[in-house]
Amino acid sequence: MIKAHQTHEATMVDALNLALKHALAEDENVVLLGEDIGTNGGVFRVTEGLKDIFGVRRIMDTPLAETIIAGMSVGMATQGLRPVAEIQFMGFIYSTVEHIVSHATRLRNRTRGRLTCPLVIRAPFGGGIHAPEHHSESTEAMFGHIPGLRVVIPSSPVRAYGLLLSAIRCNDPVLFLEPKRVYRSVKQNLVDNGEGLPLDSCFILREGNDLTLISWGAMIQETLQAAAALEKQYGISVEVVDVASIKPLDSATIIESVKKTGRAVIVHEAAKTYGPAGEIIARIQEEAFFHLRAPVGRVTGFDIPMPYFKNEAIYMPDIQQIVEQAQTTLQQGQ
Amino acid sequence: MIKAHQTHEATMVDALNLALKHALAEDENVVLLGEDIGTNGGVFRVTEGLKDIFGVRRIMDTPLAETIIAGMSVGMATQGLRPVAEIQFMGFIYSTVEHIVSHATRLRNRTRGRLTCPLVIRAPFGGGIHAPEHHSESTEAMFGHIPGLRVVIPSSPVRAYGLLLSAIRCNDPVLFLEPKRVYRSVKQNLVDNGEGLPLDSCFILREGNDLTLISWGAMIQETLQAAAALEKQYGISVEVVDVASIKPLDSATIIESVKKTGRAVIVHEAAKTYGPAGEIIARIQEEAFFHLRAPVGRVTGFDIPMPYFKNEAIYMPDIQQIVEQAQTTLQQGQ
Amino acid sequence: MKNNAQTEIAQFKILREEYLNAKGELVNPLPSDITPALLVQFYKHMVYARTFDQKAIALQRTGKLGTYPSALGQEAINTALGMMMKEKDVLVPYYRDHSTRLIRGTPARDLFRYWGGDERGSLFSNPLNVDFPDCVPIATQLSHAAGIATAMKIRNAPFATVTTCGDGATSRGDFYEALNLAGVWQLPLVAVVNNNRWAISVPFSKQSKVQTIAQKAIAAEIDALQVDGNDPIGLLTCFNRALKKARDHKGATLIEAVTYRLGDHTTADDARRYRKDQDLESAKEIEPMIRLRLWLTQNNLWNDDLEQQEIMDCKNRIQQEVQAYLDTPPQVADDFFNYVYEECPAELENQKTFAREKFNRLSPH
Amino acid sequence: MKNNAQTEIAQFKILREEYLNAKGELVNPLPSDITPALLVQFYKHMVYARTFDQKAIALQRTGKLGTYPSALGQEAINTALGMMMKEKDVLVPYYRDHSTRLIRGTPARDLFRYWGGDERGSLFSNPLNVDFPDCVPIATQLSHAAGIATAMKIRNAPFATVTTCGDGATSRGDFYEALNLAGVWQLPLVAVVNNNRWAISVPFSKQSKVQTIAQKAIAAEIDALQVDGNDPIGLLTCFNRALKKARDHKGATLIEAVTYRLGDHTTADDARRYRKDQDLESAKEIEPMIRLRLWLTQNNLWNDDLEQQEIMDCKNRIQQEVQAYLDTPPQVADDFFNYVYEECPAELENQKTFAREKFNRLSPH
Ligand SMILES: Cc1ncc(C[n+]2csc(CCOP(=O)(O)OP(=O)(O)O)c2C)c(N)n1
Ligand SMILES: Cc1ncc(C[n+]2csc(CCOP(=O)(O)OP(=O)(O)O)c2C)c(N)n1
Ligand SMILES: [Mg+2]
Ligand SMILES: [Mg+2]
Repeated sequence: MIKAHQTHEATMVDALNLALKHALAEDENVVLLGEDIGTNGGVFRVTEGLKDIFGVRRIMDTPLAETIIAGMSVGMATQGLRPVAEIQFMGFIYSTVEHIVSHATRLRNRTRGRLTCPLVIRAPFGGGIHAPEHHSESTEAMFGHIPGLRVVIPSSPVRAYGLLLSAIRCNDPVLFLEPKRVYRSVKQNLVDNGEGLPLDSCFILREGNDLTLISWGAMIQETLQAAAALEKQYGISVEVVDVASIKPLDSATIIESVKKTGRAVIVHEAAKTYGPAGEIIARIQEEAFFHLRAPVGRVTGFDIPMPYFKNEAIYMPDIQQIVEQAQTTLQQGQ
Repeated sequence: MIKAHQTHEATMVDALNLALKHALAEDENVVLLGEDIGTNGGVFRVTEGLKDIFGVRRIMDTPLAETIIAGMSVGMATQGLRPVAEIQFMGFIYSTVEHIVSHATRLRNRTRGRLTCPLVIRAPFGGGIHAPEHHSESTEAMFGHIPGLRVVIPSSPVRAYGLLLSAIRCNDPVLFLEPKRVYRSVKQNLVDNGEGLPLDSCFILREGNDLTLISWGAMIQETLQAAAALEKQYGISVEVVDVASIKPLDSATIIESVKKTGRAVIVHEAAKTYGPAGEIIARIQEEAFFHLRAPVGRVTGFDIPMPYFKNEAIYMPDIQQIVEQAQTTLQQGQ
Repeated sequence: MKNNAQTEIAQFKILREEYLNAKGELVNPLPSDITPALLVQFYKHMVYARTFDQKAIALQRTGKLGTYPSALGQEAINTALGMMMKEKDVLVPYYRDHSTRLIRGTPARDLFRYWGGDERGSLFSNPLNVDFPDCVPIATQLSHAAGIATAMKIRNAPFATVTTCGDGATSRGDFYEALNLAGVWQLPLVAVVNNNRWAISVPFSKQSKVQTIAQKAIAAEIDALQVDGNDPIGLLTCFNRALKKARDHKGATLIEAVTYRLGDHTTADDARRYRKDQDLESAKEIEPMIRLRLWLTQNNLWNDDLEQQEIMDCKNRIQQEVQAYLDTPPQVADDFFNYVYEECPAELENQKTFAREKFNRLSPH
Repeated sequence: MKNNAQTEIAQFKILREEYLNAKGELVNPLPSDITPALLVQFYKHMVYARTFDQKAIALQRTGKLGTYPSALGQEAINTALGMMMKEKDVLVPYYRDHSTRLIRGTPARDLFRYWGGDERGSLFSNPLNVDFPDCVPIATQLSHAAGIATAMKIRNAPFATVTTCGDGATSRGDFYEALNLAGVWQLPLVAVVNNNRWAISVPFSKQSKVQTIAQKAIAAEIDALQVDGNDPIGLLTCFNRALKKARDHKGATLIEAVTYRLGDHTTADDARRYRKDQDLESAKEIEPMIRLRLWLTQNNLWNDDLEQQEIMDCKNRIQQEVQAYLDTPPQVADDFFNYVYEECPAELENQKTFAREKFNRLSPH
């Protein structure tokens, strides 16, 4: 009997909730832990209702202590569980860095495969929701540098569902960053069919020939709109790549696109210096140098702490910045 | 009366010790804290003898707790002290990341200048001394991404002396990473004259016209030797830039050099992906794209945890790798 | 359960101090240094704090303020602290200490600015104030406070460092590392826990198995005490004693003040999702303002007229602060770049120039 | 110091358990489950552990091993733990637990490999063993252990998780966060502190003001006990009781075992820089092997012949292990890439290819 899968008009929050529910149902080793994720369903409601279905042994409200949330996840993961830990905001992830750098990502290598660490750390990230200080971080670059870690960032409900399922099933530690700015602002038709998406692929969201725009997470919204504007207003054919997996980085897809277009602009919300764009640029010029007709452009956050919310717009890269940088990049090396 | 300054045949450990002694003597607000830095003089003896001169109120053996070493340094710094904290090895710095990212680097901005945070965190870093796991980290890129932080790395005794003095006098938080592989292997004539070196400049260690080699820290040794070999064996004229201040990054000096040579190779011990080279490459191609005759090359560590010491040589970039990459870069785009 | 091979080598006890109970009755005699005038003053501070609180919530509801954490029901702790601290003591607060900060001279307009998303709220109108701004990453302030107390110790300064946190914060490593340091270095530190029983949706029974938060100080061998966090007299007395001890460099104190969070965690929270109505209702009966007013009234120190007058007065003062807040001129682009470092480095200077244009585009003046 | 307004609301005491004193005398009767045969076994394990230790130091001195932390004088703690743990209990050790690991079936060759800079030392020859490898970042293992204990709790598994750390480690946040979790979740955890009085050069009096490390458990409301860390009988008894309690899911225990680090911190350290000779000399008199041998000898369970024979036997066994260690074939380049992820991603595959060539160049076989 073929089970018909339910279709949902889903926000990213819905999609994540469905993915968690699916993963919890399909594998009893999946457990969730974090602050306020049980009775309260998470401050963004991503885990809403799960405690009622799966019980307090699998949906664990932890004490307010991120270090041990990460550390105990490492311990649990080595015993065959698949912990999915929520860090309430990425701004509170820093005290977990030691467990990520020194243990989660090294246990397999340290024991030559005897112990493994299949854990997922979920954290809402990025700005744009008018939250207090420390609630708007985008420091994925710091984590992209850690050998042994996967860093995954969905840009839409459908991708959130598939990528989270794959992250939970993956036997490597995964940092799963959720662009909270689009938690509820975008809806998509979602089939709850339990199908994962690959963790090692960029996704081409739009094809084009003149310029490649590369982005991920919430910035995909502005990037797509900038692409549409460039096409509409100036007749420029823009390809848009959603990086999705920051690490490992699928440079093949990016390189191929840039070889075709000869021009690229990278858009990210993270601060510029030593930000994620650097690596992507390094690879592009390493592998497609002689195809490049202009320097790869960057549209990024500034090298400043995120302004408090009244002025966060000054920080957030916007459509106009992307359009202008695209135009500059198109003019260079004519 | 002109005070004659003493000249020393100094290792980097000696130079750091002299700089600390000078800073402690010139400003009573300078205090040192860390594990084993007092009676024991630090596990590498950088603080040797200082407790006897300046007393336990200024040279503080702390409990074994890095988080509070960083956190209390933040507190002290806001009260007009100039704490210089030692983290025994960079591998144990991760639990301090929260205080660095969320507080040390933000207090000035958060209070619009009312509170400042003039602290230095010193940590020996890098591999090559046959130490146990976690004693060979090179994760400066993670810190280079943090707005408000300075990241400084000396490559020689003379530079260690001058840069540390400036770091202590600086009113910004500074992460001062000491390449322990060259702690004792290089000696230089050092004048203990209290003169600082600029924290916002790269240093040209060798001039040349065909190729720019860019590096910092201990890797400067291999880089200089590779430069000499390239010149001697192949008649290639190599310029060597010691980045010294990873952040803020003096790209002007780098760009100028690359505009002259048209070719560059970056050498660092840190893992490759999202490593420091990315940002340098991004800036080179942004500002000198049409001067570049070949892609900027990278000679770096692999994207793996540092192998245990028996095999650390497989990880550490060596002279031959630099020479080979230089040759490749010189051949490209001929 | 002790067997014969075991000998007792250390023992500890935790005390709780109480004066004014929920019915406004003194269960222990009024300490001589707590004058009636002081308690009238206390009450007035709480009226002001609650007026501020209500206004902040109202501003948030009308889109004029961001997420705001109400201190409803917890005003006594903050007020007592504000009243007992001296100017040169340093406060390292968390985000629910409005009353302490108001009493220490930070005007309400600054607090509104802060919660309105403007960094200048932490600049503080009083430039001599070296208090820390509110701390968002839970418990990290305890480490900063330990550092400030260390500075006082190094300089032999006769001041105290005061830090506060919630009950949830006592689960984090920073809390213990700071207490441990305060113990071994005998730091002039007073750490106050606002045990309002909830950390967002998590009741304290899920944070820790301890009977009291005060006993966590035993792990650091520092003095500790539990006090009724709704009892103004107990709070004034305990804080005063601990502050004096700190200023004399006679050691640190942990004070657990047990109260109840009558409001939502913040304006972004809905406590009805996780909290029983009846828990809330019974907590309302023990809140601090009712009991102090009862006592003051019974002692002819307060009456309905004074109450009306005080409320009116506070509303007026707060209204002026609101106006000053709303009249705050906007920041300029440079403000976001000029304080990242002491001097703006070259790479940031370029970005600043770019940001100026963007700022003009976004909000042309 | 209690004033009249204070009432006692909680009290705690710390006990210390002792049987065999430094003179080899029983100060309390031998518990019925500690048989003479068990104590002979205990002694033999310590001989083996010390033989291993001496050999490791010798190998380090001749350049055949890296930095190595001797457990000299602290063998009783590790041995008792190894003897009382069951196979399916999980050990989350720190770097000074050689004897525990040897008893649990990790052959000395693996330990030599690990300290010789070869990752395969933590692969463990016994593939069923899910014990953690040695933990270098101080105190982080306690959090891992809490997670493993949580897994046991979720599955209702009748096993205990055992973790160890030094006295210095009890200053770190991880230590407290883990104990707090163990308390509130009633985890099947036994945490053992090897209080050898030093953290490299820092004496415990500079780590904390506490009278006992055991009292730190009060902050988590879990059971705790201090035991003489050189008393084999006390250690066996306390560990056994705590392990049973954990396996029954009746709660966690913190055990402070007080001993003394007779050697340098590691072979890279020189304790004479910071430690008085006379402290060391008096500590030598209380170390565990002397006292157990005295008792065994007095009870005709041991004699010089057996001693010689055992030492010889251990030396031979260790020599074989050394040989196996020295004969370990080198790793290949792929080994450093194949375990970073479950499958080597494309970007790493390229680096692996490059590394193979480099490896051949560096060490052509
Ligand atoms: C490190 C960190 N983790 C999580 C949060 C999100 N958060 C904000 S307040 C809060 C609960 C704090 O509870 P408590 O310490 O009891 O203080 P209260 O708010 O009840 O006064 C949480 C989890 C944070 N601010 N910092
Ligand atoms: C987080 C961290 N900080 C610093 C170190 C360096 N270090 C190694 S051992 C040690 C002292 C540990 O003392 P203790 O916990 O008492 O254990 P012992 O070595 O005495 O058995 C230090 C500081 C480390 N390994 N990890
Ligand atoms: Mg609370
Ligand atoms: Mg020790």
